[in-house]
Amino acid sequence: MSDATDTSGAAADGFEPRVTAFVCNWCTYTGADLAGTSRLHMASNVRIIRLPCTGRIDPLFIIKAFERGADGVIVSGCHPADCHYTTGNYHARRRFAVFHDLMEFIGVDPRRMTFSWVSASEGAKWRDVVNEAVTNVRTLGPFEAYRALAPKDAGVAAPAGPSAEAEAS
Amino acid sequence: MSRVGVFVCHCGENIARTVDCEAVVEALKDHPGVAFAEDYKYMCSDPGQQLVKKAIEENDLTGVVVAACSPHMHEKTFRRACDQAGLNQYMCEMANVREHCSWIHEDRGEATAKAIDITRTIVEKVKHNKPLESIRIPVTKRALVIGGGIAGIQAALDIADGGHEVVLVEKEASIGGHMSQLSETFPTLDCSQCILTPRMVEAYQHPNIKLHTWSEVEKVDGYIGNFNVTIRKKARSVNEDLCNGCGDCQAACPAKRIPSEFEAGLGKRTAIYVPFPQAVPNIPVLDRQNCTLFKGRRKGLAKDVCGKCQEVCLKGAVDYDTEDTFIEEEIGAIVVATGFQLYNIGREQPEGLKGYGEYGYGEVPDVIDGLQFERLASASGPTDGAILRPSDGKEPKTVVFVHCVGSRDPEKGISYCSKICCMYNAKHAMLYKHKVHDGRAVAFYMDIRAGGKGYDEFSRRAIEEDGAEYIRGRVSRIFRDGDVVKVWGYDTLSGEQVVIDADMVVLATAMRPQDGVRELAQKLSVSTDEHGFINEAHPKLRPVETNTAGVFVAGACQAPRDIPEAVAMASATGAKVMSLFSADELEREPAVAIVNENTCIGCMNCAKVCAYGAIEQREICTVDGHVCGHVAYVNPGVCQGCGTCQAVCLSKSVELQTFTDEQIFSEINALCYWE
Amino acid sequence: MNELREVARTLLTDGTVRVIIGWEDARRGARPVFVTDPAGADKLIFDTRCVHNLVTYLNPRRDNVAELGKIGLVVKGCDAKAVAGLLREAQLTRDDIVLIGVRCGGVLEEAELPEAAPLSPENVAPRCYGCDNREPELVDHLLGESQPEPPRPVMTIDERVAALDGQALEERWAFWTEQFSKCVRCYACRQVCPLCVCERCVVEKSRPQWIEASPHPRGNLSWNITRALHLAGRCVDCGECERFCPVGIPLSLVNRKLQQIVGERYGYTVSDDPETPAPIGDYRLDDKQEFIK
Amino acid sequence: MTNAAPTRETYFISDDDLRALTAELLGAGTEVIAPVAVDVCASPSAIASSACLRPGVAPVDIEYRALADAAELDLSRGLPVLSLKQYFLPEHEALCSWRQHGTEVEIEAVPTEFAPRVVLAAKPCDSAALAVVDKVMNWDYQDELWNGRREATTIVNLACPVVDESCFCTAVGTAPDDAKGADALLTPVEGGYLMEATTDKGRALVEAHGARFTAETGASGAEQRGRQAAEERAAARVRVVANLEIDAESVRDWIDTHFEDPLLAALGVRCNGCGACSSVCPTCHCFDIVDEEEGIGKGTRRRCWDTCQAPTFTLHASGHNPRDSQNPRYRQRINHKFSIYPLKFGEVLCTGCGRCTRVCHAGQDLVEILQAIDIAARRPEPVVVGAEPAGS
Repeated sequence: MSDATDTSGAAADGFEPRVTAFVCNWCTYTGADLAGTSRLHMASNVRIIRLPCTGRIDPLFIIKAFERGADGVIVSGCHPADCHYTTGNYHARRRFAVFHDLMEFIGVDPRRMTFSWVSASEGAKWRDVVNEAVTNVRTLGPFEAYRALAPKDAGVAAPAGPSAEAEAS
Repeated sequence: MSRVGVFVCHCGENIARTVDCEAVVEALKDHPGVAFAEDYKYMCSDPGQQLVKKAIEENDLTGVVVAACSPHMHEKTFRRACDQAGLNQYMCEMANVREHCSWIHEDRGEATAKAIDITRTIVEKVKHNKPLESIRIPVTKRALVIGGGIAGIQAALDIADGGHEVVLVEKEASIGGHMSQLSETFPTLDCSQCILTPRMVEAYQHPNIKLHTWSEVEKVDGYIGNFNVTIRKKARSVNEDLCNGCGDCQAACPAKRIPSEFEAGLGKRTAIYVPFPQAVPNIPVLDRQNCTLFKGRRKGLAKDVCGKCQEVCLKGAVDYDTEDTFIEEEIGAIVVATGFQLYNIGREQPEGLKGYGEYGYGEVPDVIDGLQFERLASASGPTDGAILRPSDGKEPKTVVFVHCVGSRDPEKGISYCSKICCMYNAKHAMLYKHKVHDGRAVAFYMDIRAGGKGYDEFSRRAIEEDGAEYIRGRVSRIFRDGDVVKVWGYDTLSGEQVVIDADMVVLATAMRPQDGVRELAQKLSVSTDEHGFINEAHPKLRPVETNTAGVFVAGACQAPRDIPEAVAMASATGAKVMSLFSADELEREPAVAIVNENTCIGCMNCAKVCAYGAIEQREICTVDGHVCGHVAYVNPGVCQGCGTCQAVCLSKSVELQTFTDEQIFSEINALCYWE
Repeated sequence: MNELREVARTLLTDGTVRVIIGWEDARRGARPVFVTDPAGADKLIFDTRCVHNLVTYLNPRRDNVAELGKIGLVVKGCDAKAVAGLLREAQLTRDDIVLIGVRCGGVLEEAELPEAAPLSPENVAPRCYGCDNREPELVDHLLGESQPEPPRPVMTIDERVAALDGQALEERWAFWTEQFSKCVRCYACRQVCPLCVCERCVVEKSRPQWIEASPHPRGNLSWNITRALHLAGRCVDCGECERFCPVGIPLSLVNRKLQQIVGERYGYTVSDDPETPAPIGDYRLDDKQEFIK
Repeated sequence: MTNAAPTRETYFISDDDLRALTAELLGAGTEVIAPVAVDVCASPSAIASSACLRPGVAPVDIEYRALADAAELDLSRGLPVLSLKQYFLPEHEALCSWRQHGTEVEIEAVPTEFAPRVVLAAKPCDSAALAVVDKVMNWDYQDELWNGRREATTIVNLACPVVDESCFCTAVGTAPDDAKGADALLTPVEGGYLMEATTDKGRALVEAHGARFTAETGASGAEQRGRQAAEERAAARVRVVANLEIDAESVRDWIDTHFEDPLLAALGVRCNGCGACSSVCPTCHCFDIVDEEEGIGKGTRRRCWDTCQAPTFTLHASGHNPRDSQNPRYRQRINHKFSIYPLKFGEVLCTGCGRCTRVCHAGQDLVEILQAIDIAARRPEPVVVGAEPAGS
């Protein structure tokens, strides 16, 4: 009953950015829910990982996302003074300020990392954050520089790039 | 090996319109660890839930992923279904393919691909979920109410009536709070004392209420259901058990010129005093600051220079040598109802506030604030209810009421609306007109905020029936000019300058939290906003809870409140406390952090970021009981599950049970784009 | 030097401490020495070769040092900051140790020399330039004469960081990935760091394995970023990680960058006052957030 | 792979011919590994090093590298920072990869055959180390990856031109002009090198490039060159012997019987446990095996260098750690190298390259430690009352 030919996924020739988003449960995740209930259409390149609070988000998550081939990441949570857990976002803000600056020093384009405050009532802002992040990463192109760091073991097939990605085999 | 069941919901057409649900099922069928995958029209419907339950039983599933709507919508539904089918409810998670996918994308291919990714991500998470059990915490069924104003009294009465013990702490000598100072209350104009006093007495006499006046909360340890509270009973110099409230000591006291706090400075009191005749308890306190005997002792005089009150007390209740004592109470829940104070707009201000020097308050005697007017209008007040101005005791013929003094004026440090002033100004204008028929009541207002049952009608009555003159505009300056108080204002409707020669000016000054609330909040681990009001846990859905479990908030310490709101909040906290006390044990979600004592080095960085004070240092011992170090310990009764501790732990020695590193790692891994 | 030996001898003789950890002169230059016998106090030296940050021996996990008994530790100003770091994180109580401070006017960058050399812009350890703790306050004894400011090196670390900052992102990426790809994951940097005190380092956690353990460029980048982040606001700039790195990764550039970040954003400079809270784990309502949308 | 002295054949090869030979090998697609002087000040790394800012000789790092060009070959330098070990036991290498389909797991092995390659100007202590490690790699388990690389590689040593105060190869049974573990030895002489082929692989190399070599028969020039080479090699030996002279056998036995001796038990107090000594050691061969996931249900099993100096090396799953402080860990290093390995395999697990001493910034000095043990081993055992009087 469904149109199976329709599931070819992203455009075969063009680059489709892959963006992993780490969001807090109470503000941004709920804001993204609101974007859904408001039927706000947005780029489909973002995959959300839900966490209780931005305070829970470790820079290692972002590094791992890049290692796994993400072209960009989003970290989003409650606005200052709005944190469900009072101060988690303040701690996250310091942690990610330092991380952001360090990554820039290492040579990672900061436009690959979007940090935002999106409240539960800001469905439209979430859409804008998503679209902007995807546009930024699209401009920058695939994060080949990071993928080039992958181990090249003799005899073990090097992992294929994202172009070989296939959904639902 | 995991055996995960994947249940893809069409949500009618809501998901199926853009997501090829069958393709999602197909893609997930061969996913490592998936033992069952099926789609259905409405998974949340009864037959849908039956499908889940049946699949759990028939396929021996170890985990369930429902690819449907947001977890905020139906997580509980499906967790309950799993529980009923014998699968631990925490082995069930939602993959949000509706709000986060089908509703926000148009392209069927893109949406389907994304739905597959989302579902895989959650499958990977569930593979690392662990069966969890609710946390059970014993509950001491005894409440502490801090503040004996109308909110505190109401909360205490509600809880006490429910059959639980209440410890009510009031820092003043009597309960009653600001409401006891009011003359009449809007919008009904009934006498404040008349409706309050019975409540005060009821609270005092209630077998379940233990009242500590002239007392403050010194220290709070513990957590929900298990607080240990130390109360400082300030030295009263009067034995509460012996005193019979005869009042002889007051009559004998030679220091009679002390401005009365209760009369807002318009009346006088003695050094040993009961704040007002209806005080509860009717037991005086000795104000050592102003007492002749103590003044003498402070000067180091060898012999006491007074002692009259002790001499006249037939019960021998006066004791000059009492000291502050401390009482410890085991408490299960705490209600904070510390109320408000008025913005004292004089020239000297705490940090962040600027005052209104241009209004002459504190310098021109006939410029008074709202509470002072209440005392003038009160039948039991210093003028026995006659409106007489403070400077010369004459009846003022023109009274100017100024709205929003301090409120809604971020320049002066307070941005919020104090909410009650529009109403009490209307009331004051009315009361004045009722008593001085030929008088002129002029009110300067920004706009009239009269939301509330009968409120707008009330303020209209002040204008339409009682002839109060309302001028829309601000007052720029108030100063004394001979016998009159000059008021310079501006009428924004006519665009003209207005100068009024008033006999008296009443300023509706802003409501501010009580001094010391920040310190109290710190003791309770609750947060305050920039103004010092106590933060509620959620502005809409949890308005009387705080971010510390077991601590509730009622009345004007949370935000400006009028009496019915304060009482409603108080009763709400009563209900919250009652529900907490309804079982012997408190059941909590196991979304708490746990420390790995093998790798924790006790640096306590986690404790520094915990907003709830849930983490403490604990000694660890070798097998033979020798202390060999210390580690962090997370109190599951206090932990709220934010996971901030985990992110700061350098060695990853603390782990939030419902969002473990393995779960998140697997989710990131599931989004591996190499394939 | 006599003063140092005298103090050490007294502390050992009167039983205040059981061991003095200081520096001695050996075949290949100055190195750490553990003196337990008052007579051995004469081995102690202090000169521009005494680079080794001995605070690393205070790590509570160093059982073989702990079992020697109460420690008297000779510390330079930068080392004293590391002691403060341990105190701040409850890894030590002040009464556990006696700190013998030595006034230091800088040390050599390449210190493994048979004899001490006077400092010059060519040989001074660049991190010494601008030292703000030549008179450490945390110590119990402060020995030696007041020292002049260390000479300005040919190129300061800040200038090197600035030079990198001035490069394009791609150039920096090329620079750092080249540097990090040299890493053999011996973890010498971690082992000598006085503040890397974890019982189990995050890199050794395998469930899940956030940081790939084998030394390929991807795992190396992850490890080096994490090491740096874990020291953000904690690093005392003693330079030991870089000195011990067998493959010469310029870790002090990363460390200094992080100091600049916490300095510029939060006005934080690491000091030997254990009461000052570390910047990570603390916050202000008005912290800069220009990078957040 | 052993020294076959009687069959040594000696050839002369000029400087130019050695470079031409290198070029021929490279031209034929053979990998050539040799010491290369890397200009550490070359952009973009210059910023990292103070040394690059100082006037004077530009600092270099010596590394064994696969040559891109014959001109890179540098035969004038001392010991490379890392030993030759990395070309036989890489810092990390894949052992297999796996992939999960549903409930099935598919394993993909790695090849154990390697293309022929040549190491030129290997340090004698580095090639000797390979011969020592060969023993454990072919003990109860034949390590195919190690053996495959060993077989595919022809190693040509260069007699040491540079000896410093940390070298002590002669104390552990090798020498600065040894060809142990190698297939040929070069000794620098006027205008070029004397090349002695010591194995079939070495001879095959000479044969394959016969035009570049002249056989050293009785000609007068050859005699002089032979004398020059012998003198140079003898002088190097003398300098190494001056650093350390011990009796390896008595050291071995003393360690074996004095496990709890305070000298051994307190060796690690200064040690920071950084393990850099293991990384640079040509004979340290311990590795860890890790499974690194690349995504869901697939990944690679790798082995990577490990060190007995790390606390986790002996950490049991139970949480118990038999070597729970740096003292026993450092003792293990000494014990394994100078007693356990020689008792089991008849050879000291050390070739005296001195890298561990040079790399240690905490001042752990193996020369000093071995000297102390040697002295202890020579010292007569204390007389125990009631026991047989010693040496009567």
